[in-house]
Amino acid sequence: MTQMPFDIFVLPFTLGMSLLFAYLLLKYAHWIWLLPTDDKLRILKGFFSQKSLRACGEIFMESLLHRKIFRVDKRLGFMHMSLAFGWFLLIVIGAIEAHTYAGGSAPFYFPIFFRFFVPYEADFFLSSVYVQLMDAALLLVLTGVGMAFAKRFKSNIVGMKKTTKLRRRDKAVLYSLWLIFPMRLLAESTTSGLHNSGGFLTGTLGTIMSYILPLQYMEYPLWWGYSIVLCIFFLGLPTSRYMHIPTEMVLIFFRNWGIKLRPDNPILEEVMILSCPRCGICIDRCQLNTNLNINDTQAVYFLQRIRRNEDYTAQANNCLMCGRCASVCPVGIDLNAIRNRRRLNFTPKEVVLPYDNKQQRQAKVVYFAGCMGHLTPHIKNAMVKILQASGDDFWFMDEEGGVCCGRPMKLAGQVDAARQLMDKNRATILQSGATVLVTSCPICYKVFKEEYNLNISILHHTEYIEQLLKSGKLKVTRQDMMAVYHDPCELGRGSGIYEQPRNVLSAVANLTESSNERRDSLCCGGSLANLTLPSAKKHELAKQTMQVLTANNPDLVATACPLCKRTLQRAGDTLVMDIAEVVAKAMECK
Amino acid sequence: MKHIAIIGGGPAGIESAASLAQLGYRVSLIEKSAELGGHLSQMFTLFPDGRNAAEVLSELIAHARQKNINVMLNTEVIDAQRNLSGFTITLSNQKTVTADALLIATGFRLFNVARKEEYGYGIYKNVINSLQMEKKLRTGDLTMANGQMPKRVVFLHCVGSRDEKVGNNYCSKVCCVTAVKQAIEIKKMNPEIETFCFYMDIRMFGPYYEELYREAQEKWKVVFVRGKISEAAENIDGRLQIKAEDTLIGKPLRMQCDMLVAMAGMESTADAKFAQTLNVARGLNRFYSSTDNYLRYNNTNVEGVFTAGTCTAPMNIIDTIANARAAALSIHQYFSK
Amino acid sequence: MWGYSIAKSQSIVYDQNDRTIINYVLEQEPSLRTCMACGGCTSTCSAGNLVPFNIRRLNTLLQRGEYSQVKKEIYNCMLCGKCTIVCPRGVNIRNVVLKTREAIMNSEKSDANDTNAI
Amino acid sequence: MEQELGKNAVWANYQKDIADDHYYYCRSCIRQAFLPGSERMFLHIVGNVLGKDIYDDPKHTTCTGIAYHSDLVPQETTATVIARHFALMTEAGYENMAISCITSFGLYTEILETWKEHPEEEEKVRDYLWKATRREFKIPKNIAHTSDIIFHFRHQIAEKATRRLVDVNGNPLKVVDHIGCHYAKLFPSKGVGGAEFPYVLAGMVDAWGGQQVDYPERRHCCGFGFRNYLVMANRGYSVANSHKKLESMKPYQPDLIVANCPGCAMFLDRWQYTIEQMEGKTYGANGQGIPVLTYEEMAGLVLGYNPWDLGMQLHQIDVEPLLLKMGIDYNPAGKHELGARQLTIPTLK
Repeated sequence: MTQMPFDIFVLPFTLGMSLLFAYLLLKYAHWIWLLPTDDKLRILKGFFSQKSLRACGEIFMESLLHRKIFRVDKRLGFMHMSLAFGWFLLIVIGAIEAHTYAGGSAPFYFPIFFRFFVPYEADFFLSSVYVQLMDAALLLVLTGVGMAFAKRFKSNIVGMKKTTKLRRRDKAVLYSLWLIFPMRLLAESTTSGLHNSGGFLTGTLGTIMSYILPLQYMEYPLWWGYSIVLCIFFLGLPTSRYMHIPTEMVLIFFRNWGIKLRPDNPILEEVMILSCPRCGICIDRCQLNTNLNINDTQAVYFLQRIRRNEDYTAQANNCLMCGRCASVCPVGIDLNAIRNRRRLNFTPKEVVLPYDNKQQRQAKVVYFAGCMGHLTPHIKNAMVKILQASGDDFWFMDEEGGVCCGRPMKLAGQVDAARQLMDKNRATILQSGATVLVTSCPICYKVFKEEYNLNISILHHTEYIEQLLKSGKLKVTRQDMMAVYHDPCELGRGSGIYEQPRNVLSAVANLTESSNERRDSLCCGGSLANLTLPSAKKHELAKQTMQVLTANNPDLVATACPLCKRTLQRAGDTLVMDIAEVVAKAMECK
Repeated sequence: MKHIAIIGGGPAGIESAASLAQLGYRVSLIEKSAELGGHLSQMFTLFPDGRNAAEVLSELIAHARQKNINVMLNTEVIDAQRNLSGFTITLSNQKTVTADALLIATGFRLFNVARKEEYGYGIYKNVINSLQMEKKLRTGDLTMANGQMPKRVVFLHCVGSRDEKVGNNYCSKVCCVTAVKQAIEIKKMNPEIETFCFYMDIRMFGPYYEELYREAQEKWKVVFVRGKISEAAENIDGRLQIKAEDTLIGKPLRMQCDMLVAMAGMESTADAKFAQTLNVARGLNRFYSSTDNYLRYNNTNVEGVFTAGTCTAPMNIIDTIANARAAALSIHQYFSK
Repeated sequence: MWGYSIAKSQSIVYDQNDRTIINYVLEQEPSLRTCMACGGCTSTCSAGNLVPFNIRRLNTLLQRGEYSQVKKEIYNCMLCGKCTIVCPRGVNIRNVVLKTREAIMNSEKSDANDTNAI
Repeated sequence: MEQELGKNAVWANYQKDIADDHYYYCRSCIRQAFLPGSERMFLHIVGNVLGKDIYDDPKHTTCTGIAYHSDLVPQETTATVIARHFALMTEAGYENMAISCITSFGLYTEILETWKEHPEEEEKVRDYLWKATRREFKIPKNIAHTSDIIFHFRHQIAEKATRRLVDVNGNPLKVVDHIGCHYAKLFPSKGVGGAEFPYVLAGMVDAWGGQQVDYPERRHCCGFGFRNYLVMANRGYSVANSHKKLESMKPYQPDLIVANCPGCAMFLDRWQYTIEQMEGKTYGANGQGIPVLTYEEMAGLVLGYNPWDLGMQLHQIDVEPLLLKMGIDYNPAGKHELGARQLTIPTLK
């Protein structure tokens, strides 16, 4: 190549692209700069390690192929994949094609406008293959654009009941994105039509167009248009939702390097908020939407409000924190944690909570029923029976009531006061000299595990009972009843305990399945995390969840959370029991 | 054809007359005022569903428009004698009627709120009783004595009921729900008016009464304060200053209001001369008593004398109508023996 | 000089009480209006088991605009939510506590602003 | 107008029998100690102006009311002391009691009502009295508070009056009354007009040309309350009650307070000074305080007596602005003279 290919229409693209790159570089640098020192060290350590490689792999699988979205819905997955991966292919193959042609160096706009600068059937290594590959990639992208376009008007085409709502600025960027590829198609087809070149798509279209259209007058404006549309998209990107594309990659790296959401680190939260692509998958997962028709509080809207500096108090509070959205979020945003962080703390720091645990004893196993456990004496009594049968040296720590575990306080945003409660309980537990802490309440369980730093074994009672059964310390007789298991949010999605309860339940009853299990299980509605939902609405949720659970007419709905039990047993006629109760009953029949 | 004289043309008298006529009896319905209806004719709407009282009354009266019923208006029973053939009743128009049985349906007297002097009824113009409030609602005129709209209306439950000091130890049953109903009606007419109910206990005994109470709190923002008002006094602006204990807090409470509605209780009418002549038995609450509260509620100690409605105990309209029909059936059973 | 002073009234003077806090709470959590003071909340209360904390009474005080005791004791709540679960009228008592804390915080902020303005 | 009819209806329910003549006079501890002019004026009006027979017995003692209401003596002791008074009355040949103190009046009534319900108590007390003093008694035929007697003769007094309760322009003075808790709250039927809307003082005001003013705390306690004043720790509560009443009557701008009970007259008068000293709060026109008169002083004024002969110079709140307002021709210099004797003039340190 002797002369650098140039035409003035490449300027809008070049300008937009350069500004975007500059902006992103500054943004990335700023984020890293603001990270706490230990997180900076994590980056240093992780940068040249396998962690970065794993991050690249994840970016390929999630950002390009959108594996997680595929899991939610294949059509929706294909739409996202075709857009992202198709565009990626266009860039990569285009770059290889252009650099092969140019034999090395070429300006960075050259691959983008390659067909304009090389309109004829060029003859270089694999040139005819590149032409067909590029057309194939373009077709892939265009399919995605077509689906996205259709989704705007009829969202169930891609398997979604509801799609996100947009602002005017978002629409401008969205339309520019949609226009990029049709513009490219038209521009390349026009050039191909004029020069009798092009692949199966652009060539054919170009030939057809050449019969009916004055292509010589259209070619130049179309390439201009292509460049301008690209420019608008790049300039609009940082303030639009498409910022998620460059941010999500940062998030994936951060996550792989081990950077976690912490109270003193608002950067990761910002990265997470910007990473939300507003795919809207969370909307249909949310029972507030599907069961109660409340559709302004879902994660996507909540994050959007934060991003737009709108008042989000109501949205922060009106959430069950069941985690159903987070469990399918393709970007893996820690939605509950963000929601919790954004709840306001109305309890002054200087408030000193005046109470303390009344008793202190020594024991190997400490049992903590929790506040909710005291609302369900059957569970409490069953556990005492099981603990007695186990032969373990145990102490029922809150037998006479005690200090709350602190999680409800934390969920309500009152973090300093919550810390005080945790400290009180922590001291009591440590002083007891116990090696095992058993709790009946998954709400307590999660906070004991995540916030107490106890360094002893912390077990939910289903885990504990499973151990007793395995070790033969506990003998049970299988009951002749068909039981369906309800995964409590805090135990299942919240703490990843799916199998132990099922193992225990299978030993004492005939376990049957329900349509919503494990990761997909429904919230009972009793959630303490929702601060504002009226009790009548909670009851409505409970009834619908109960209907799903009892679809196959089981004899028993078994759960592993006092709050779920309490909520569900008022929402239907089927017997609702905690697994501990079933086990205690199975012990009696011996 | 047996002849039954019914004393009192309120809902109990009207409905028992209609039922007796249907059962084939000749009935004289004796009413001292110029119209049938008793207290019901002064009511606006009925709890718990807000049914128009006038509609209910006109249907009752239409039901009683039968050829065997002789309605005697402006006629008071002066005295009654029991003899071998039945009863001879002396009327205020110098006439006498004879009857084979006597049904007393004289209803209740509204407690005179002036007896609770501390509320200043009859002294302060904006202290009114519940029937006066009913009239205000009926005419749609909620204004105070000075023609202005009240900003705050306070209802005081249990005036003349559950009060040993006035000799009424019993609960008048309907006042709680009436206060709730009136408070709601006020809010419907003018949502700007604040309404408070001062109560000792909230006694929502009937179906949908509790729901009405909740609706009053939730939808109409009626505020309920547990504690009986001890006194009302007028201040220099002509507003009423009331004192009570907020017993749920355990502190005295002072408040100003523009109108105080005393939920007057029901008192017995069993002190009538004819009843004394006939020696009809009365209970400790001074209402007529039954020979058996469960099996013969409408029978009195005097053979051939029956009772119906609120002359036996405080009752709402629903129970009064049912009780009137029961009385008719009791009389029928008496003659069918 | 006297050895005594004019004793402060123990009465709730309803019309003198500022209703800003309670109006905010009722606006945010209207279910509070339906409280019938059964005391179920207080009897189940985890905090009331340990310290003097009568949430039913505090809610009644709040509704009369009597804030001093509320301001002192409202932070004793552990927000465990049992009260809300047992409430027969479905009052979201937990949110009442939160909204009360919020309203108190706001009122103290605006008091501070007023003082600064002076 | 309608409102007044309403009150009259209430008063009509509380008519009280008051004897027309031959009274046995029971003195009041507080009245004779702090308001001696009033006591003297009452005896003068009844005995000399109205020409009735009234006997002021030197053997008479306290009724023990102050000690009784401070939980210092039991009811039996009080009943026996009162029984002795009945015996004195019987011995003196009288049947009608004229009691000068609200608390005594309440106690006499209380004891008589107790005996009505529990005759065995009366028997016991008769026994005690006999053992202690060898005296016997008859139950009085009629018991009246001294204000009842003035009320009874209010129209005769009005006929003899040289002044009326009006200002120099003839406008009626605004008068708030204070009845005293022990007058009718214990037994509403024993008070003229009952407990809620007592008429005993209001009737005098009506008859003598003044305008009676109702106000929200009209029925409230003056604050004396025995234990509340007598125990230092409770005294703040005592003054708070007067404060509450004064605050409540303030907007009506009353020209004077007329009190039924000697204790009330004293506390409503003295506490105004205390409140001023404690909180700088003053009442009445120009902050001069609201004069507190006994009904005897009020009667004495309308009958034309010299305010200083009525003992009005002993008040905490200066009555001279009121005298000026009423256009009473009095001698300012005579304020500190009692006959030939010069009274000590109080000075502020």
